Amino acid sequence: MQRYSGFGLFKHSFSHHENWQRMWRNPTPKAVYDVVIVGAGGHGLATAYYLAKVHGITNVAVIEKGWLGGGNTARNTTIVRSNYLLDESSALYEHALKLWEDLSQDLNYNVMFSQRGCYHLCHNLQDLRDAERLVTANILNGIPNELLDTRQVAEEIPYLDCSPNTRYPVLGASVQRRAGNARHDAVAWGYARAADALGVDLIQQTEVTGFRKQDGVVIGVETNKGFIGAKRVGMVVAGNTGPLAAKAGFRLPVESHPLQALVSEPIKPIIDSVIMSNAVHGYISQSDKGDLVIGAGIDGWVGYGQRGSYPIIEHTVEAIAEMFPVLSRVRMNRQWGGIVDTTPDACPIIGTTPVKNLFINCGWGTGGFKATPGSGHVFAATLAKGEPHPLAKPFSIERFHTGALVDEHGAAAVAH
Amino acid sequence: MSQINRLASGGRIDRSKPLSFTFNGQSYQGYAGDSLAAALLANGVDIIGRSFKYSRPRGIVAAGAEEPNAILQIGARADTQVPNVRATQQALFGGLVASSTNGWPNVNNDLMGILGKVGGKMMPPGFYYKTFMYPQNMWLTYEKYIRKAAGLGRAPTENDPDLYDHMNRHCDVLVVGAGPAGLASALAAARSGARVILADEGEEFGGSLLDTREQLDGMPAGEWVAKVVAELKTFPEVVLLPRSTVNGYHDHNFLTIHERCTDHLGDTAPMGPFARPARQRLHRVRAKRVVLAVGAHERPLVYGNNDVPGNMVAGAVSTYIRRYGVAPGNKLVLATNNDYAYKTALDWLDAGLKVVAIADARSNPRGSWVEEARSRGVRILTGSSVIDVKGSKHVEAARIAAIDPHGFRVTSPGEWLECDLIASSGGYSPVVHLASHLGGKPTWQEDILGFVPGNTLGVQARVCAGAVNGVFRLGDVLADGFEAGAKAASETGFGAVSGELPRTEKRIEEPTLALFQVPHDKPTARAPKQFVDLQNDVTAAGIELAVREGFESVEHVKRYTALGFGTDQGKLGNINGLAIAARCLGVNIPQMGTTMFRPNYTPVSFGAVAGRNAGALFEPKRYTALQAWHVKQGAKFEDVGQWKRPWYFPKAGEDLHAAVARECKAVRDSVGLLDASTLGKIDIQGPDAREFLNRVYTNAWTKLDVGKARYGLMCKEDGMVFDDGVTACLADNHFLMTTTTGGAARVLQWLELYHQTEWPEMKVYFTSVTDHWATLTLSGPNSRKLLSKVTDIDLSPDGFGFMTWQEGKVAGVPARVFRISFTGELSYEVNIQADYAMGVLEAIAEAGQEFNLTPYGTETMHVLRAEKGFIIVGQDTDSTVTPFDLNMGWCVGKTKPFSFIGWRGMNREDTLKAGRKQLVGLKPVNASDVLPEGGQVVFEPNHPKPIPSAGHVTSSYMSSSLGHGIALALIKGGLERMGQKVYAPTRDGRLIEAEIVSSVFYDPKGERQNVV
Amino acid sequence: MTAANVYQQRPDDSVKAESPLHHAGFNELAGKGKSGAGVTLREKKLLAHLTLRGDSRDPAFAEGVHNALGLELPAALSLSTRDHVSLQWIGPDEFLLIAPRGEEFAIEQKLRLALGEQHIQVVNVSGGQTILELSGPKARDVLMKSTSYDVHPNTFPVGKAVGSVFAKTQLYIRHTGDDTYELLVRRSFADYIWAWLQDASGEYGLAVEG
Amino acid sequence: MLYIFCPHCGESRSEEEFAPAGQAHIARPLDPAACSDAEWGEYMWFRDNPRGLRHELWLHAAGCRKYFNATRHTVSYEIVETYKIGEKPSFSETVDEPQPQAQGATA
Repeated sequence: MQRYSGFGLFKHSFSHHENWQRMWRNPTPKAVYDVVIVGAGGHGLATAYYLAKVHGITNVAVIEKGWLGGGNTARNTTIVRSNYLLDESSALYEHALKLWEDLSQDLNYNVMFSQRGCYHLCHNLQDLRDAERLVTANILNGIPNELLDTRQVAEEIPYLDCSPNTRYPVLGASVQRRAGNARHDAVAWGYARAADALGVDLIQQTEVTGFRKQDGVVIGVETNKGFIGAKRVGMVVAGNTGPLAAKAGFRLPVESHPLQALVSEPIKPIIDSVIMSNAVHGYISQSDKGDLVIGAGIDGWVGYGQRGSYPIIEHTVEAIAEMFPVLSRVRMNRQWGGIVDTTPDACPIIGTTPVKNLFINCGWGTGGFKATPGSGHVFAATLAKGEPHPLAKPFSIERFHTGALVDEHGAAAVAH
Repeated sequence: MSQINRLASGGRIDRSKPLSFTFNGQSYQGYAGDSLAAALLANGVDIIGRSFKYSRPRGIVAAGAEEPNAILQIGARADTQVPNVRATQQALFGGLVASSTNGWPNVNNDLMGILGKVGGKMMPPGFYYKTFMYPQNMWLTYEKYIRKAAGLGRAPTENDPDLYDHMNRHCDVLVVGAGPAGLASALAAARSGARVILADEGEEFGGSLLDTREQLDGMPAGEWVAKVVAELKTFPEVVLLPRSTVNGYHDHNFLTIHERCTDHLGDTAPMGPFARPARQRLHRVRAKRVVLAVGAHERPLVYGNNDVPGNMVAGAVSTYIRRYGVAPGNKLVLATNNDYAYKTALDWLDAGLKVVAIADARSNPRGSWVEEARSRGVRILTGSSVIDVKGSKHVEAARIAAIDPHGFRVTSPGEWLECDLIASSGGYSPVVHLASHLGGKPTWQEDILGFVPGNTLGVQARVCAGAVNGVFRLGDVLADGFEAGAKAASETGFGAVSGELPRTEKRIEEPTLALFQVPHDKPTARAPKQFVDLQNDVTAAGIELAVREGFESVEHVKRYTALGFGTDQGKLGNINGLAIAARCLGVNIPQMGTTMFRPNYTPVSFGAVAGRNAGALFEPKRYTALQAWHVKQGAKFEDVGQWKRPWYFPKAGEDLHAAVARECKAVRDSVGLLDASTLGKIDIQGPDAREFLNRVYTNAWTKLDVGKARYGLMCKEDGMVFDDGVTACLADNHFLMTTTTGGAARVLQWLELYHQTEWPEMKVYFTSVTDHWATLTLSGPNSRKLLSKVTDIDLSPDGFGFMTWQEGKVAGVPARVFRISFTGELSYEVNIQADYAMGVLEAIAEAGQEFNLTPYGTETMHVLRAEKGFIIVGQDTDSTVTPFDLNMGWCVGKTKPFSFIGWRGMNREDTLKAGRKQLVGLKPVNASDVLPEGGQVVFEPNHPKPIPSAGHVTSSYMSSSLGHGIALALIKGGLERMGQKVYAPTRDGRLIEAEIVSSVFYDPKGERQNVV
Repeated sequence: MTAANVYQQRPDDSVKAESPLHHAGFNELAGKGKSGAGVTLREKKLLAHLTLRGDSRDPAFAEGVHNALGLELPAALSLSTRDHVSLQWIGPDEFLLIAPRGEEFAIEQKLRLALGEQHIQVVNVSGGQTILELSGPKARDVLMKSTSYDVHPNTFPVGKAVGSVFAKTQLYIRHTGDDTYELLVRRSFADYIWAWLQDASGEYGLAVEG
Repeated sequence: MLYIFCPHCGESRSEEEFAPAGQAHIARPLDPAACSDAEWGEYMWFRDNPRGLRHELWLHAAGCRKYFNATRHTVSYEIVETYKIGEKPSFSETVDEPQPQAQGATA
């Protein structure tokens, strides 16, 4: 792998950048792999990378019907945080956050992970109780989190309207200072490049059309370009989980909904951190390019169109203008939608499926991007060992039968 | 300063109305009718900004929405700043203040530019992925400088003084674009009698007809425009929206139109006859049919140093000459691959200026305009193109050489021609944005070398007309437009229309040659920079590099290079970029495909999207009938959902704690008054009402007699508590259900859901009466004495027992009075038709003076009920708590014949297992301690991290009645742990020790409500 | 008669009553402001409002209603009116009856008598809602700012009544005359709607009638 | 924004007036006690999630307050029919899947 560095850039500038190598190959698929991963989004690519790096399993293919990182990896609002309420979920996201902190160096690819802090605003007394619950839960789990009062919030977030005259005055906020943003595309490309360098085959423009089974055990995948054998198959296809699971012959407690987002035109720095409000219903950060990146809500119906309903955009923009009235004259440039696979408890499903040797990693809802390294790491272990990684265990499908949900959704409406 | 580039005559400007404005602190003058860009060009302003990455000087290149460079800061005051205004789309007004968004110390002498020149070599696409990684902790520092350098304009720093508005519109036919196709469309549709909306982004209708040299019926095209607009104004069902950009095409033919109502008049909206009107308005349109007559954007050619100020798109040059009377130079070089661009050379000649040469990439062009130029003596270099430009701050010369477009090479050394303006035209890209917002993929049309709108995925009823369809000849455009308008109207049920279209001139037009990036004698990576996306500094070499590094899909190229990510969303550059990537990959353009098109077509103010839903109107505030009285009593309010509820009633000098202590004492010692009107109330009638209650509540309702009331819990199918309340039996088939304040609407919806979908055979109806009844709660040992002063109801303990209700008059008003208690004290809830509640309240307050009747708010209510261990759903529960977890198994009818909602769910493996979190009381060991509400508690405070949580505190208060803190908490296996200790490690580092106790702290036997 | 609790909830007219917009002080505002306002607003307050539920597909129900009120059961999205009484279709089994102040008790008794043993519901909701009458040449424009329902007279002729979204809440709009509309507003939202209408009609001028 | 024909009101209204309520035709088991935990879990939470036609339950929240069903395509978002509770849909098979929205949408 051609090593990246500032010096390298300097050197290449003398040859007019004509000698940069490909970041990944375009391999011809082999007949059989130890592991086939379906879906080359961030999670799938991270899984492949950790399979090769941590478990030494390099006879791996990642099969992608479109282009690398072209699903939700390319469409999210790039927030990374681990301040989840419940022990099981915060452990998983904190595992991811720790990997994030070294990711650029690990991959030799700058994923621009910036720990600029993430605030959850509180607008009513129940918000304050929920924040206290969250913050103290995180502290017990060794995840620093703080609770600020209105005055502190006003000091730390300059243009936030903290006056008592707003419709829902800001009463405080929790802040995870280690949270922040990363550059979404770079995550997929960095993992892809690193996985490729370790021998993983990244097979783009190849669609999995079915699963070949023998005696109830999966032995490979059918694709539009022919059969590819596999000892184990991992399915990581956010936004297409239901249809693909149907092809494998099972149903999931998953619905796929549009999740919308929007950006402003690029402006000079004005928002320095990630600011989220559940009560007012909006969240915002500013990218390095200067765009205000704003997350909207989930549409209530199933939709694969990568677009949702306009009122959701309106409500979100209203919320942002309510929180930051100075942004009223700033202009919205572009809106889009991703497809999120939602589960009843807003937590993912990681582990075995009714089909032997077919493993699944899905249902991340709005939390997928921030989990990318952790998700890949535990799913790689799961695929390597044939049984769930300890951090993944609580997230089995069976919990929807026994009732042992990890109910982030119900316990506190803190999502995204 | 004089307008050096203003022509002596011509243009649609009003020379009698000069307007002053400033740009970068310098004063200039333009005319009414100018765009800001036209006025800047008229004044010879070359450099309007610096480029984003390399800090190169940039000038105006286009005249419309596709302009990538002239992105300016507008606004005279801190509160009226607008960042990133496209100067080509901003009408000039007197007093306009504009400035560049980049450049330090200023755009003409930019120090960053030097850095850009040196550092630029080290900034190929994606350079940031390859560096700034080491040392790891430096990234935030690097990033600080990257962020400072990035971004264009500045947000205002003070709140917007303007208003914004929404207008919902419906129509049979929405015509988007009022150029030739749109006007003809609108005319056809309007004549049929249809409801028509015609919207155009321009200051006036006409589009390309406002500056074309082509004539209609032998007259200037503008005269036909005026005639059509005049006719359209005669139809009452036609809505004309100039300055209105259709920005988003959403599902089921819903479109948004952004109207800039007053942006042409000044920074802020001028006062109207009654009030200040909206600065901008967002029209939310549902159209039965949409006619997209949105035209095409001319592409520039991509050649070396094509970003030096003085390089423009050919059509824009014509626009400035003919519409604004501005010629941005004297000596023109034109580079083209098509016939239409020759019009610019002819316009230039008509303005009395010199055309140095036309470089036509085609080998033997013979079209009518070509011949006209030839006949007027213009030098035409065929088989040639501009390959390089000289000049640092302005074009000084163009190098024209012979090229072989198919072999992608230069075939002659060429020559440098002195000039001060280079106009280029690489063909026309239909504006497929709106047509593609819903995912329909544009299809490549080889004959016009452009993408046209693709299929509509079945749902969207739209027609395309004119240039967007790849129809470019004016006569064909008009016919296409008229036909589209007639078709759209007839599809919505209107009759056929006819009409004569104006006569256009006959001429020979020859096809465009496929040329996008012009070859240079050096390989692209070593040639002078050939810009594809000017706003994002994306060059042809950058695209080559992306492909070389493995970014082969169009989305990858876009994302790696930032092609098309600017505020112009790549209107000029995308097709050129695509063509370059296709060339590098050895595929054709349709194989590459396009990136996705998303709203907005052009940016929209957040204010306009929010409309009037801002400030005080951001969300409804709901009030009870007694609001005025609460305000008079000095209440502080708490937001509970949309309700404003009195939180506490402080007296002078009191804080929350003092006020609550006083209010609690008043209730415990004498009598307090609570406005409980916000509780949800549902009137339920029907012979199956009782059975329905059996199914939706966890407890049994079969035996509740008329006149009695009962508390009930509701669960979802998973067995988790989701609401509670008291329901009274008013008559055999008649019940009044109460719900939590926040749950009122969802409980009613949930009842309807089960009734309508699962049990439609049950004879029962539900109607909300939340707003009809006002509820005044009198609570405390003196409540009976007080109430008896104002009622004729027999309040004796025997005549009016606990959990029963009575009818009678209170303060002369018919009332239903319920004897139920949420405080543990003797309590009466007086329900009155809300219209009469204020009078009743005043009478009670008057009568209550002798008992020190004290109004109390939600905080005191919470303390009093917590002392009694009464839960608040949503505070002491989340959606993971069963009735058994709450130690409320007494409220579950375990033997009810029908498997009520929740029963199966609360009997699953996980809901039955030991060690679930259960609701208990916590009593701090130190009487003065109050546990933080919401905080986690642990069994083993000294356990190394992670410390296992024992549960969390759901409610916590200082109980003045008991003299110590009290709390309710959900503790793992709590009910089995009575007497054990838990510890709350607080955020400020203290450790509060508490004992697990019964959740009923006060009057555990419940005797106080039976006080005589 | 169904086993329901029916009683006179309204005191006589001598008792102080405050309609949902009492605090807005329409009487004091009336006649103030610039002339030539495009929109006129008044509260038709303290009327009798009754929700009537029953199966509209059952002829006996329609007959009973007719017997009691002398009104035909309105078809979907329409309004039957006779003298000062109107009956509005809310849903296939739900109707809203509005009558002069104080008549609700007698009407409920009449309805229950006429509908006999049928499964119905009659609920007095008089205290929970009010009618705001919006009129004038710009009234329709104000509606267009507020609701996504198509209020053009072709689709919303006089005599039609629809439930829809309005600003950030929901209400019923009744088209009662050429330039005249009634908004059926829930009490707790009345202040919000009042604030909204002042804002939305600002540019046209708003006159208030007491 | 969807435009939905309410079968009770008899006209199309903007989506803002409606609330989606999940997959249609999920009947509550008549004898919950006879369901295993797994079966009860499936009743509560496991749903069809197709790319194609789906039967959905909607509430006309701001209008007639009635629930009804809709058959809607989850990719094109086209609503091919709405019908009252208790009625059967006329469309059920998955119609031809429209082409992918994105240039090579993700796997």
